[in-house]
Amino acid sequence: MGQYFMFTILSIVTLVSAYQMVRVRLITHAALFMALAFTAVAGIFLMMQAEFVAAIQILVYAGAITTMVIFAIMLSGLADIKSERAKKGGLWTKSDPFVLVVGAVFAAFMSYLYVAAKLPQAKSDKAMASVEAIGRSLFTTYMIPFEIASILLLIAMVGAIILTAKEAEQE
Amino acid sequence: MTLPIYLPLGLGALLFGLGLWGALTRTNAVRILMFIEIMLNGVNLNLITFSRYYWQQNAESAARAPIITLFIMTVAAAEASVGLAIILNVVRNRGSVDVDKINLMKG
Amino acid sequence: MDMFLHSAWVIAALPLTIAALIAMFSRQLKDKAGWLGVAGMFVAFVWSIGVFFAVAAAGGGHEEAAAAAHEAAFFTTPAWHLVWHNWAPFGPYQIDLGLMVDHLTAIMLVVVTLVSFCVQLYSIGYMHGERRFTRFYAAINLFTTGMLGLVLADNLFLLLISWEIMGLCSYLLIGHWYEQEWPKYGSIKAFLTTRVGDVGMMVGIWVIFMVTRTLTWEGLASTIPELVKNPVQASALALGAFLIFTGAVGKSSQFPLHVWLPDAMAGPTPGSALIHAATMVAAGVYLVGRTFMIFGNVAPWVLTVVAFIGGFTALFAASIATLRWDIKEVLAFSTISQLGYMIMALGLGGWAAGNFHLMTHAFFKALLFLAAGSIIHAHHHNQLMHKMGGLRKKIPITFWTWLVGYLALAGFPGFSGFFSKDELLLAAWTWAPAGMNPLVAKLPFIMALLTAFLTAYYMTRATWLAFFGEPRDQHLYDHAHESPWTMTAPLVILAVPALLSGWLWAALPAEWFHSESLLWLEHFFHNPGVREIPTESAVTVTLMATTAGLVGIFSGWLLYAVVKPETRAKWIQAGKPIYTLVRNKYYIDEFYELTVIKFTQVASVAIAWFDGAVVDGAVNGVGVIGNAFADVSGWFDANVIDQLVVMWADISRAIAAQVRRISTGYVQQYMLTFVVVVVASVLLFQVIR
Amino acid sequence: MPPIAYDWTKLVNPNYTFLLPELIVVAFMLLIMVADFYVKEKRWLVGFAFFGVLLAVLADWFAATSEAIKGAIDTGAPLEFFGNMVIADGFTFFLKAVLMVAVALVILLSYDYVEKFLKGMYVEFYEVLLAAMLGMMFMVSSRDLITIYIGLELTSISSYILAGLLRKDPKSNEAALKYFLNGAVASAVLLFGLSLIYGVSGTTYLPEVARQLTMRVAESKEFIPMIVAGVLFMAGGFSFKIAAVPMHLWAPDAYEGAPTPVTAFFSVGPKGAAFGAILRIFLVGMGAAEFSGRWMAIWAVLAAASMFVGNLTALMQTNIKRMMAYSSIAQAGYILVGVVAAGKTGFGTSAVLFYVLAYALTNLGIFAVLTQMDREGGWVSVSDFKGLATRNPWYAWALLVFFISLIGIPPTAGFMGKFFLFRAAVASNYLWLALCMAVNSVISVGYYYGVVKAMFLENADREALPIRFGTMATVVVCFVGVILVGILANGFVGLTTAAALVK
Amino acid sequence: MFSTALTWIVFVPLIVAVLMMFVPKTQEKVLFWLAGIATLIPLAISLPLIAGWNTAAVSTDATMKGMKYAVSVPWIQSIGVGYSVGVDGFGFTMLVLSALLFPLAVLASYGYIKERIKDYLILLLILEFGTNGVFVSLDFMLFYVYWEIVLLPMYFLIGIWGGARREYAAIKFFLYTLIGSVVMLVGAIYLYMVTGAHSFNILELAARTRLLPVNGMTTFAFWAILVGFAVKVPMFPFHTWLPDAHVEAPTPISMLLAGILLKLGSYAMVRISHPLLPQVAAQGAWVLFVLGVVGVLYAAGAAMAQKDFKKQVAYSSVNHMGFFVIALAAASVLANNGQKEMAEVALSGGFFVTISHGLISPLFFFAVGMFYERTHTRDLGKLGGMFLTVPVIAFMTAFIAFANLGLPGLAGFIGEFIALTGSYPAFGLWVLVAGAGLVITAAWHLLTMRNVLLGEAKKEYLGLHDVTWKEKLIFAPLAVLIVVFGVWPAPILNMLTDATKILVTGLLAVGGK
Repeated sequence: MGQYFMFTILSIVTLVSAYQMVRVRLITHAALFMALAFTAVAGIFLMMQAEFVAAIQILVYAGAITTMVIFAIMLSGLADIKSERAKKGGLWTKSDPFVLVVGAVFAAFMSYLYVAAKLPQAKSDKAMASVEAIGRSLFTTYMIPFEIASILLLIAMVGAIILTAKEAEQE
Repeated sequence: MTLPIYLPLGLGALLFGLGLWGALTRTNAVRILMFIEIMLNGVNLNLITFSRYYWQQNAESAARAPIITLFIMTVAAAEASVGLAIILNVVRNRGSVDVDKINLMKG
Repeated sequence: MDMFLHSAWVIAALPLTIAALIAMFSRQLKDKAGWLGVAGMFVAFVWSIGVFFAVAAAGGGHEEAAAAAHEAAFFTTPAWHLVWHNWAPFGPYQIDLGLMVDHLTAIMLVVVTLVSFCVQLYSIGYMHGERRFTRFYAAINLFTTGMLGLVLADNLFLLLISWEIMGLCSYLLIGHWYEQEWPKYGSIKAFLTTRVGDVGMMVGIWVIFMVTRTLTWEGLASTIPELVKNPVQASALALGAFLIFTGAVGKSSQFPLHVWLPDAMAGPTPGSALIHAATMVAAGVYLVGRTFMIFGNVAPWVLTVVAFIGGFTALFAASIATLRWDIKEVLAFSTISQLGYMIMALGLGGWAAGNFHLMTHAFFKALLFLAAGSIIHAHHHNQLMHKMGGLRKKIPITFWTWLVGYLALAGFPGFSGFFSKDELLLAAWTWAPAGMNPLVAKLPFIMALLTAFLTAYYMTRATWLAFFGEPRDQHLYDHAHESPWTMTAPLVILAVPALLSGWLWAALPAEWFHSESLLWLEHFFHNPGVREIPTESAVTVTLMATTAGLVGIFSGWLLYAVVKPETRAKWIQAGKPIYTLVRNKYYIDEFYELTVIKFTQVASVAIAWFDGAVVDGAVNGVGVIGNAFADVSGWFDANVIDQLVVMWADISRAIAAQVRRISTGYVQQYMLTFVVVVVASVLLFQVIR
Repeated sequence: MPPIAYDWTKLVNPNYTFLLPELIVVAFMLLIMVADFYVKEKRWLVGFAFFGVLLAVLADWFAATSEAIKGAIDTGAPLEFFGNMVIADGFTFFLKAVLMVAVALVILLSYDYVEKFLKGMYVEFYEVLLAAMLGMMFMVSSRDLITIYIGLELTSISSYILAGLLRKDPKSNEAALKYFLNGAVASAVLLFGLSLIYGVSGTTYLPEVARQLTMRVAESKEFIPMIVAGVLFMAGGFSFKIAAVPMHLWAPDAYEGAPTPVTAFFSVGPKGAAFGAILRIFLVGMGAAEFSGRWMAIWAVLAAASMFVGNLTALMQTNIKRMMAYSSIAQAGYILVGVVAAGKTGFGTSAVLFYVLAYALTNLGIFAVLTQMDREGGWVSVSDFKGLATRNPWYAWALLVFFISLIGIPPTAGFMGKFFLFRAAVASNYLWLALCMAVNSVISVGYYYGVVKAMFLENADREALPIRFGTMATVVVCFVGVILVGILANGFVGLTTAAALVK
Repeated sequence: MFSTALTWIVFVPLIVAVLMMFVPKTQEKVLFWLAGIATLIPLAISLPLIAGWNTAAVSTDATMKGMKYAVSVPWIQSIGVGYSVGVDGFGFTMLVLSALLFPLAVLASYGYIKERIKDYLILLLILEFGTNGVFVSLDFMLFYVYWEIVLLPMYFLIGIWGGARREYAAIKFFLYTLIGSVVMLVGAIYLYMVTGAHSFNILELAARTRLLPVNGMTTFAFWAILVGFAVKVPMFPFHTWLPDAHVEAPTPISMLLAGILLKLGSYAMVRISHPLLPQVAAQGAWVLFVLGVVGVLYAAGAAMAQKDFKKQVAYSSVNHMGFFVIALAAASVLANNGQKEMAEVALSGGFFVTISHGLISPLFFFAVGMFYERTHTRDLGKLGGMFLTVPVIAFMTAFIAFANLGLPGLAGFIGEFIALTGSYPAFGLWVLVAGAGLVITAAWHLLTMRNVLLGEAKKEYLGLHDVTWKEKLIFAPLAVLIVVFGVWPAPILNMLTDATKILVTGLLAVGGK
């Protein structure tokens, strides 16, 4: 029962945050709601005994990405970027609650698939992989993707600099 | 776990769907970016759920889903940084992040 | 004499060479071209005489050989035969081309070369000063080559080639004065009308070839008697024979393809004399006679058709001739009529009679044409008889020679036409095919007899109007003058055979005088297998014919010499409908104009339109469909279809304009499309599994 | 917990001969970065990059022919290295070589452009380009979804950056943004599919995936809908990468806005790599008959749609760059025919490989000229081609050959490529697809015709293009390549046939 | 000794074309000389081949059975494509015709083409490369390559040097033929795959495909291939590109288009579509026959209604090629109902039609061109009285018109006569309908001659210069051949007999019986 309770709470937090992301006018608020959603998902990860993933989730998503987004918004100093005015007459104008409906429909559909597949109940209730096992795999089997990921990050960095640096040079 | 697998999977799908809808309806590029991250979270949730319920035969297989998730997060971060850089560039040149106004090319 | 026989090819080669020489050196030769042609043709004529005597010496009909091998085959072994073996392969069949001389050919050679010689001599005077003098001579010589090739040919293929070469020359000669409208029109009409027959003939040849796998006379004669035993083959052969006959119908100007000959008179008169009177038009008769191994062996209905078409044409054309005013036109219809005679004779099995008349007709009709030319020449190119009159004093030589031709044609006893016509009528009188109503079987005879009467009548009319009575156009009369000797000499030359050639086969005199030599030509013409004509009723027939001729002459004289023109006009008024009908040549030309020609014109215009609008459009169809929605009324608009570089573009652009609308430039719509399609296809695959 | 002793080498099974090309590329990336600080003439960096790629091509060849690897390929059991993350089979080597050559050509043709329009961005441009290439190389050389995914993302992110390199140009910004947003959504969709596949199979290693999926389906047919959904989501993600209809909408905008050499790269590089990945995933992971019939149908529909939409829309374009974008959408449709056929016959795979090679040579040749014509940065119209036959006859004739290669007229590489596609389609009973291709070849004449007409049938109203080494060299190489591959196809057919044994 | 001769005939023009690329374009004389030599060399090479034809060894190799001067070397072995070249009667006569017409076309271009001479000549040579290649190829892929090579030069030759609507005509030509050929490729590949022969060699392929059952797929393949050829022939209703192309093309190109390009289609039918699938061909023969007959009548009618001299002549091409189509249909019927000999007759006749048309139609177009060059009009309503203004040209025109309408004694007649001789047994009196086409053809020829040649000389055309030496030089060889083959067609027919025999007995007859 505890699991149900926990899951329900976390789910509600996640969904409400996501819904608020749609709704709120200020982007910064949306970013904060995003962090909240991420954190709630991290909670679910914890429930799944994926502590490592949960930790990374908090670090990378709730921490790094959210911070980055907010920084970017602040840095640009443009009013427009910070808030989003509701448009008149657009197809999507009054669609805020719709987001839940669409999400629900999609989820229902996927669930239908899962249920149709008659996914077997859990075969094992073993502990999830330890950080050590993850680390070991990461540096043996997954060495190549790991290295590529490093280059990916390098390029992301380079790219971000290239795309934004010009201004600095000139100023 | 006694929780039926359908619940976390459903939540994953719900997150994905929400993110998708948000990404498709919000016109602020930054917000779209954020919704994409939500979608990725849905995926991650799926992965971890499946792993948790089924794929724990040994350390190797148990580590698989977390590692995939790890990579996805890495990529997401990289994507976010590049994406934000692009958005900032657009803002600089056009003074707007409204994707509906970014419409020089069509047809 | 054998020397001539064994080099008989020279006869055909000579005019060909001359034609080529004239064509190549026309600028140098100028007027001398005529003399070159005359000289060449004289040599050819002499050569033909040599050949003729050689064949005659070898024994006319070659009875022995015929009796031995091909008794029922309508074929006589040629006296001379030159073959180009394996001339060309038709697929696996080696086609031999050859020249040969047998009795029929020998006679035709003499006739053709003589007439051609006379015509060429005559033309020196007649065509003097003409600016395309050399062209005329080249064409005449080429034509002579064609005609000689035709009679020398030993197979259907070479015959067809010669046949068409003659057609070409006929076209060229009719259109000699191509600056004027009538020659232009006449030449095309002639070529096309005969072409219609030729196509039938070609199909006939294909049928014959399909059945027999050979085209030579010898081959046909040896295979056909066997093949007709098979009913399928026999009916095919009958069809082939009929189709070949359509060629003859076209060339010999038989009903219903007779319309071209009157218009062929647009050409120079000597050309008409040679081509449209003496030789080419007779080629149809020759063709039927030559391929009698087909006609004679197949079902009798073919020959019956031949006979009736011939007989009908004879009567029909003669009736038209009675009301023509142009002297050449009278002669033209007379020619049609006489050719009908010959065709009828052949159809009735009077093979020898038909060919006999062919010969005599060649002489006297050429004579008449040349004489008419002389009249016209004398009369400043006036051809209309109601402006002539009393000319006998002005142009005596022409008058006397004309008179010979006239009497021969009218069948006046003793003249050549009298004898040949008698044979012909005899053949008609004795025709009684099994299973046919005797009255019907007498129809050809009746038609022939009526024709004999009409012939005599219209010739008398023409003669009277031209030579007797008072001059109707004094001015022309005053300036009339006798032609130069180059023109009168040929008249005299031709008058001799026109007068005498009948005596080569003078059946009644032969009986009276018990002279076998007066039946010489009959023996010479012997062709194994043809119907033996019983001679018992010869006297009766002769009497009837002679009476008919004399009555005709008399009534002609009566109407034009005695009766006043005013009275004639009244009578015409009384028989107005018939008069109008005949006067307008039974409206056959108009009928064709309205049906065949109009149809072709309309059809070709329709096709051209169809090609531009529909076929082009249909092949580019998608485009049309695309535009059809937009503008149904402009569907066939040439602009729509022509805008087709366009082709795909027109179409495709219409579609593409819609397709490109998806690319709105709105990034979220891109994403939306993407997602919708993915999700939709996921859904779809759940449904269809 | 005590540390567990393990033999790293045994677990990882490294092979540096195989990895040599990648290592060289990485080395040169770093070298360029460092050299930037020391080299005054920045143009030398282009030389470095070019040289590096060439060296990598050589290394690729060296690796492919090295004894152990080749021996294994010949026995039909190619070796895998680095924890089964990469595989040393013919497919890998061939596609890697093709992609590297393509990038080498892009470097060559970009030379002038970078100098003119991307002042001082040598390092950035070539660095990112090499990174994208690296990603592509891993995309095609792996049998693990993770490596493929990371490679894909490396390529994608590099591409976003490349698209936006003209920082001052709003169109370039817009291109980058559109590309990025679409790409991010697409990769999310792809990942969702991946998660489903993982859920059913518990692994990302494709042979294992195949085994597990077959087992699952054997257990219960009920799994099929889920698997199909996963497959479709993945297919959707990849069809974004190859710009197949209907996931193509970003492409024209991105192609138009991006710097021209980058467009050249887009039209060839990521696309080719994505095809490699598609083939690998679908053949190895889902090659079993129960699945192949399904995904063949999916790709067939996409192929036909891409051809028609691409070609028809291209008819309406006035900007040649945009037109070439639609053209490349259509070309992707053609290649997809090979992918469809690959589900049933090896002809399909070899046809795809051959066509990618032919297409790369052809398209880069065209873009070499386009790059030089691009005077304002981003807009090349038909009128720019007016009278090219009299101004620059060699370019004009070369372009003509490239166009007929794209249409598929002999004796060009494009024709042979199409021929193999036809063969594959017929062999897999997709005759209607072959006919669609035939019809589309003809439709495509419509828009190439406009250019050809301008070049040959209209009079010049401007001056000749100056002859530049980079452009000229690319055109010559592509021209010779197109003709040679067309005429001496035998050798290349041998290569593609050998490489078509996808394991 | 002759083994490489065919290859040289094909490649010499290409080699010279490449050389010419390096000659500066101002050197017009040099360029013309080079082009002239390049086109004369194939002719020169073909002369000893003609002389040695009867004694030349016949190949017995399976890939080139029955062919002479044949060579086969592997090319793309992996898909069973070889460089197989060789000729039988069909190919060789066409090859010689092509070798003969190209020098004449170059000559006709001299002084006529005034701009971009270098491009023009290079394209012309590439065109010869392609056409000659088609006629010697024994491998489908090789054939296809050459087939498509022909397409582009022709497009440019019309599109750059053509008349007012040249672009339209050129792209129309291009698209029609391209659609035809891509569909054809699909059909051929289907056959290749279904037989599993792993060979594109036409003879090897035919040995297998002819055993296939008649079903939807083989029927599709046959018509797919045939349509590709039918467009080129051009067979009704795929002919609409032809009048436009002809009208717009410059004279030398019209000559080549009519003389050679159309023959590619008829040759290909004889070489490829019918041998490959005789069983389908026999079944569909009536369709082909109907299209042929309709084409004959239809084109004759369409020609009659035209106002443009050149368009008339163009339609006459459709008309004449209709006879070939009829003959081919007849041959495939007859070969299967026990009348093989007649099938051979039909086929040899039909092919003779293509050869004679290849001699006649170029000259006709040339004649039209001569008038056009002088009067700058092709409008039949405006021309007239030419016999009085330019007598020699008028004579030449009349000659060629009579040859074209099928006057016996000239080459045009022989082919039609033999073809229909052979066709009659297959289709009976329906052939008469085609015969009606002969009359209409004759009619419009005569009417055209009346309009153009006869009548009073027109004032505006007085003082036109008559024929030039160049024109005589172009006219003479073809005219002589027209007469020679009209009188003595044996040289050509003998060359064709073996080939027709093989085709009929070995290929057209289903099951080889």
